[in-house]
Amino acid sequence: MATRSYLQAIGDALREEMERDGSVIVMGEDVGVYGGAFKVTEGLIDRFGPLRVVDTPISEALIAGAAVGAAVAGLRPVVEMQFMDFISCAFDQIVNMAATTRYRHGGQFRVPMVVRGPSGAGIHGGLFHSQNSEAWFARVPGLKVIAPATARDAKGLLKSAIRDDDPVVFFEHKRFYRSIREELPDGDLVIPIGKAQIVRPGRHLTVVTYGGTYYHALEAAETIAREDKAEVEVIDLRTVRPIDHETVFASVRRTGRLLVVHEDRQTLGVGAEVAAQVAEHCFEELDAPVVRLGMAEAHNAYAPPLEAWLLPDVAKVIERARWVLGY
Amino acid sequence: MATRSYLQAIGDALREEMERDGSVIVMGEDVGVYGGAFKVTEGLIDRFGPLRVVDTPISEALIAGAAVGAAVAGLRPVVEMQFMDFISCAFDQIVNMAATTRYRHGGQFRVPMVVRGPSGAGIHGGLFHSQNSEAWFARVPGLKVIAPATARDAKGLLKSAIRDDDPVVFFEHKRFYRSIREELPDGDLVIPIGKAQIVRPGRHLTVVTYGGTYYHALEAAETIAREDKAEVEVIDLRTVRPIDHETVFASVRRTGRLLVVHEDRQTLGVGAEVAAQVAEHCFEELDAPVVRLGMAEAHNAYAPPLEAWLLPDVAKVIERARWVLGY
Amino acid sequence: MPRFYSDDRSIDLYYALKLVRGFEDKVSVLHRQNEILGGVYSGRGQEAVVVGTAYDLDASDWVFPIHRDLGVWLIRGTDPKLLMAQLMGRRAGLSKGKDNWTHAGDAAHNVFGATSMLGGTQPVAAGVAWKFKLMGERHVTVSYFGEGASSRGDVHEAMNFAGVHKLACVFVCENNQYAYSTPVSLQIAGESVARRAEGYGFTGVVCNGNDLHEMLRVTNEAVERARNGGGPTLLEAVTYRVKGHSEHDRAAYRDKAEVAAWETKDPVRMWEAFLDELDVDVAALRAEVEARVREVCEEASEFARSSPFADGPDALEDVYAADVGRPLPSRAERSQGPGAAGA
Amino acid sequence: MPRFYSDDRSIDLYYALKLVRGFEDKVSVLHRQNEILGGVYSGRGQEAVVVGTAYDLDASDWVFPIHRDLGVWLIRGTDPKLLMAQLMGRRAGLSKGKDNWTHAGDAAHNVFGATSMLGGTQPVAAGVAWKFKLMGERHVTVSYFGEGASSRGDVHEAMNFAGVHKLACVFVCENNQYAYSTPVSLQIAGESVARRAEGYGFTGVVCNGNDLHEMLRVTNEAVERARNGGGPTLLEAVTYRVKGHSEHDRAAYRDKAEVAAWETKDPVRMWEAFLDELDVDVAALRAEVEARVREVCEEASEFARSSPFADGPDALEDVYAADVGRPLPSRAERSQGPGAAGA
Ligand SMILES: Cc1ncc(C[n+]2csc(CCOP(=O)(O)OP(=O)(O)O)c2C)c(N)n1
Ligand SMILES: Cc1ncc(C[n+]2csc(CCOP(=O)(O)OP(=O)(O)O)c2C)c(N)n1
Ligand SMILES: [Mg+2]
Ligand SMILES: [Mg+2]
Repeated sequence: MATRSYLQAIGDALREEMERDGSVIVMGEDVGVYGGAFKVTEGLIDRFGPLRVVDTPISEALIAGAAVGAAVAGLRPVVEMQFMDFISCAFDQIVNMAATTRYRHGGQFRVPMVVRGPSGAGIHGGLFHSQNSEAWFARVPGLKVIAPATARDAKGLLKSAIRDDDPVVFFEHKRFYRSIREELPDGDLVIPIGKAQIVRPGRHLTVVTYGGTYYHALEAAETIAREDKAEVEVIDLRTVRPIDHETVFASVRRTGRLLVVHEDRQTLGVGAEVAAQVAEHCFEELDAPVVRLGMAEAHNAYAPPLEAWLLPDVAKVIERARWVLGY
Repeated sequence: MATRSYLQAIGDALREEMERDGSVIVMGEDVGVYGGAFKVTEGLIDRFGPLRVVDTPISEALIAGAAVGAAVAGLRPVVEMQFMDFISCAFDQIVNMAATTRYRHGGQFRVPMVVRGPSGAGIHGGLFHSQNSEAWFARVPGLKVIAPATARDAKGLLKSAIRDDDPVVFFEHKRFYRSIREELPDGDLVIPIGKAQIVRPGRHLTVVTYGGTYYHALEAAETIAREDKAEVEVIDLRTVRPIDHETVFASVRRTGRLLVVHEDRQTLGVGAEVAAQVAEHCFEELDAPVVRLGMAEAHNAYAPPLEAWLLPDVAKVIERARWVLGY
Repeated sequence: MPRFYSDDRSIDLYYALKLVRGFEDKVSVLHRQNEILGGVYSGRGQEAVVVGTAYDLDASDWVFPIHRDLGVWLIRGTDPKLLMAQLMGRRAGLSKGKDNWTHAGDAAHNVFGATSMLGGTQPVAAGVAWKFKLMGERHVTVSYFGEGASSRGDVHEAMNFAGVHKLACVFVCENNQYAYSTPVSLQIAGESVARRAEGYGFTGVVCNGNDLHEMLRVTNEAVERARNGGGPTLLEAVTYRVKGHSEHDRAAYRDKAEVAAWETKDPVRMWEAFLDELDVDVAALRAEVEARVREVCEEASEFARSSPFADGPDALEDVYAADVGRPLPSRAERSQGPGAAGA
Repeated sequence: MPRFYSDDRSIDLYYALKLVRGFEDKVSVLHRQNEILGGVYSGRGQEAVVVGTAYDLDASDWVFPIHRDLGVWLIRGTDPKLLMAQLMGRRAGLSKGKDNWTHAGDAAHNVFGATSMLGGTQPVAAGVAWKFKLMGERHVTVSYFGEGASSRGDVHEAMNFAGVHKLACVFVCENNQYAYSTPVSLQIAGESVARRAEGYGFTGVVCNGNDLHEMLRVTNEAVERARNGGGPTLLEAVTYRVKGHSEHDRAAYRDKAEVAAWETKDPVRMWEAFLDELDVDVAALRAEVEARVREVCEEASEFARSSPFADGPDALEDVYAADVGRPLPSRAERSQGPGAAGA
């Protein structure tokens, strides 16, 4: 056991996988000598050299496209977007090139690649250093999309992503990099893609969340347990494509109530799919309307009062949860 | 009155708006001398010259970005993606540049631009000439997104889009270009953005649709009226951002049942938002689960049996509708 | 590359040219007969580019052809039957019917298929070349794009990266004077696309894309340089798109005189003239080769035509390596049983 | 451009250099004191580039500065108070608190703000220049990007388009040797970014970005050419990023000798040496100018500091021109009343 931050856990996953498998390489802007803008890849270039840890020009389309090439040629590239916001510049290469290569080649090629990087708001990053972009990719067949909230999940899921034979987009939350520290077991830690986790059991309300609002949801559940004597079950999706609907359904069938919370905007966010599926599949069991909480319908404004107003927080989760509980 | 095809209606809207307002320009690949890959812009260059009808290099990011520039400088550019699939190459310019310009400038600039082009499946176009990409944009604040299914709406909504001071993404359905013909009134035809339309009234089930599945829904309603003696209300969203939820709610509150149908894939398609909203806002009034029908979770496969299997069709709409009616 | 027809290189190359032309012409015919439903983009007149750039490559080199480069598959050794099955969208095709054109490659021959998004494979080629560099392999990538696609950002990003790292990339720009209806004068302003190579720190060569000798020579120089660590080369093959952009396009935007002038530069006839100088009986050879090509094409179309389409539910195959990510069946679907619907 | 300080051009330019430096240094201090929360990217050492390229422009020309070009706002005439309010995220700032850095422009002075996505404004500048062309206006655009951003596809697409149509665009590449930690040797392989201009059919000029005389001269030549229909120019201003990428970056990846060598080329000191040759009492002028600049900066910080932030719900303002697209309040929200939540 060792205490590792969310950031260190990600760095550990990269280093361990690179040691385990010589075909794993890392590419991105400033990932080499500098160790990445957030220092996730620090030290890798010293250990694995500049052919496996590649400092690229500022060329996101090239980075993603080269990852496809390296992958079909037999490597397992893990490429970094310096901020996940810039994934918009690699959009075509990810949704059209990476996601379709296997399909359109009738299975002849596999595309084991990972696109990872810091996403999420709450650090006064403004419009272009705060985005939650997972829903754009969560609707694309051929991709897998992960958004871990704990150091353990970050490590275990990144390892699975690297070993996976399909392209994976991996959204780290930059607010957690240094603020989250956990005891992690020694040895290989692998967590399967596509499985949600019940992180707090409860009987009265299901709260489904992932990524940036994970701790808000847990804290809200804690407060509600104390103050309302109601037991909130909190489910962390962890993977947002494919979504583990069965785990959500089983929970809602027990609790009869659902609140979906994410940091991303509500409209066509991942919660829309969760809510729509539950509305269809748990119709008879629902005792209250399915409610969502996400960021308000604007861009990620900078000024602290604006940002705070836009984003979900513990108080907002509690308010919505109480409404559903009281319905 | 004159009989115009869906394609001609769009061409008419462009020509009439260009005549009305000297600041309207058209840009895109092969839109000038050739008149566009589908001939939507045919004749415009003869009338308005190459400074207002601009043949561009194959540079989608440039096309979208230049539209932003032309717009903030005072023009009203209407740019064509030769196929809407290629909008992925302009993704960053649309979702980050166009959509945020007003917001991040504190309202100092307006961005009156339209990105339009042929989208949709059913013509054996395969993976990259069949995509329905509206949901990617329908989740972006700052954008308006339109997907008309009739010649009348195509004309009237394109005119509104051109006169609108915000960036609009306008998805035409290529299957309708020459197959749909309607009598259109003479004179200016302007249809407001953001209003859904009840295109067939009914009491027993609400079917919400737009774009490529519009006629499937109507035909299914017809069949059900005949064979099942049930009255299906069909609502055409027409605009998918903002979605006119109030019209949908009012209908579902009457019918107690909802089926959402679109040609786009189901997962995180526009229907997910419609279903989630109805599940929240019409909870007490719903007599059956909210059900969706969209394309299956794969890419737009080419071979006719594959394409037919993937896409919604009249029979599938009828099947789903009967299930909801019989619940 | 395997010899196709003859141990005599000049004759074998002639066969290669004629095979590409014959196969593409057959495809045009089948398209007119509605046996091929998607778009067909004939490379007629550009055969010397695809033959010249692909013929002398090693089997372990990788190629990245695009929509007008059907010939590249043939030269690499893809079975014409499989290629035709692909074009007809059959299950036996390279994409199992998922797409019907060049969006499927042929892994057995290191052919990577493009998306439709022009220019998109240049970064992929750079990525494959990175693997060669990392592994110390002396292979090269040959990736194609039109002068129209040269305007895409992806092409720039890939060339710059390849230049910085001296990757073993040969970039082949097929400058056939038009991108759909857009003439080269509205596409680029610098005199040539090749000139851009200097800006990326490597060599750009403008060459006669209708002259197979020249195409073979410049390609072999570029490949040699790339194999030996000398970095990328940008070959701009100046040629002409003899037909319209696709079978639907009559290309009325072109000047008749221009078309006529280029007709005199036909690459196949130029090679025949060369064979004639070598005292080959060209008329006899032509007849023989055309017969053989016809046979190959007939065989291919027969095979494809009689091949079945995939079944509807096969549409969900190969979305993922393993079978995760399948959509949940909806309640409506489940209660209708398995036959219900694809969606 | 308005004179800032003196009718004597040499002295006014000195003031301009000092104003830019003084303001940026003040911003760094405020950032260290946590009064500016976002990233701060000092242009120290690059003042001659922004002053030289912006000083002589007409009011109706448009400029497209990026993260290291705070000086461009000042030279265009943006009120330092508004600029500081912007940096502190206040409602009085150019974006009304929506962002705190260069993502807002200043419409009154034809300054267009960039997104963070490097290179993204080059197409926008081309679009503005298209409007000039269409309207027959003799204005120009001056758009900036780093040598790092030169690798982005958008830059390529924009330059090519501007070249084809001879648009009145002056592209300014600020080659300060680093893109974050990445040295120019890992960014580009051709000797210079300017060299790429030839591939787009226009002139590329490598110039000394620390020499204000030279920057003014090459800019004026480029602007003249653009105004007269001669098309774009790419100016590559060779300079040095004296500080780290942002205030957080100690730039340990750099060689000390390299930093020291560039320190001798400080653009402000070079201009002082020139004034000295003109027999100006530089010491006295410096004291006077620094006092004035300090005053401007203090005034600006005072104004900004005492300006209020926007209120939470203002976050929904300016998403659209009209107020459509507001999200539906959820049922939970409505029944909690208006104070409930932003989301
Ligand atoms: C990114 C993108 N934009 C537009 C198109 C539509 N399109 C297909 S082929 C073509 C012309 C291509 O011209 P060029 O690159 O010169 O190749 P050629 O067809 O002449 O061989 C166009 C515009 C596309 N496929 N991809
Ligand atoms: C598309 C994109 N990729 C990455 C970044 C992150 N980033 C911000 S500044 C920077 C370095 C820019 O270098 P350069 O263009 O040379 O400008 P400089 O900072 O040196 O002035 C990087 C990589 C970004 N803002 N946009
Ligand atoms: Mg061409
Ligand atoms: Mg730089």
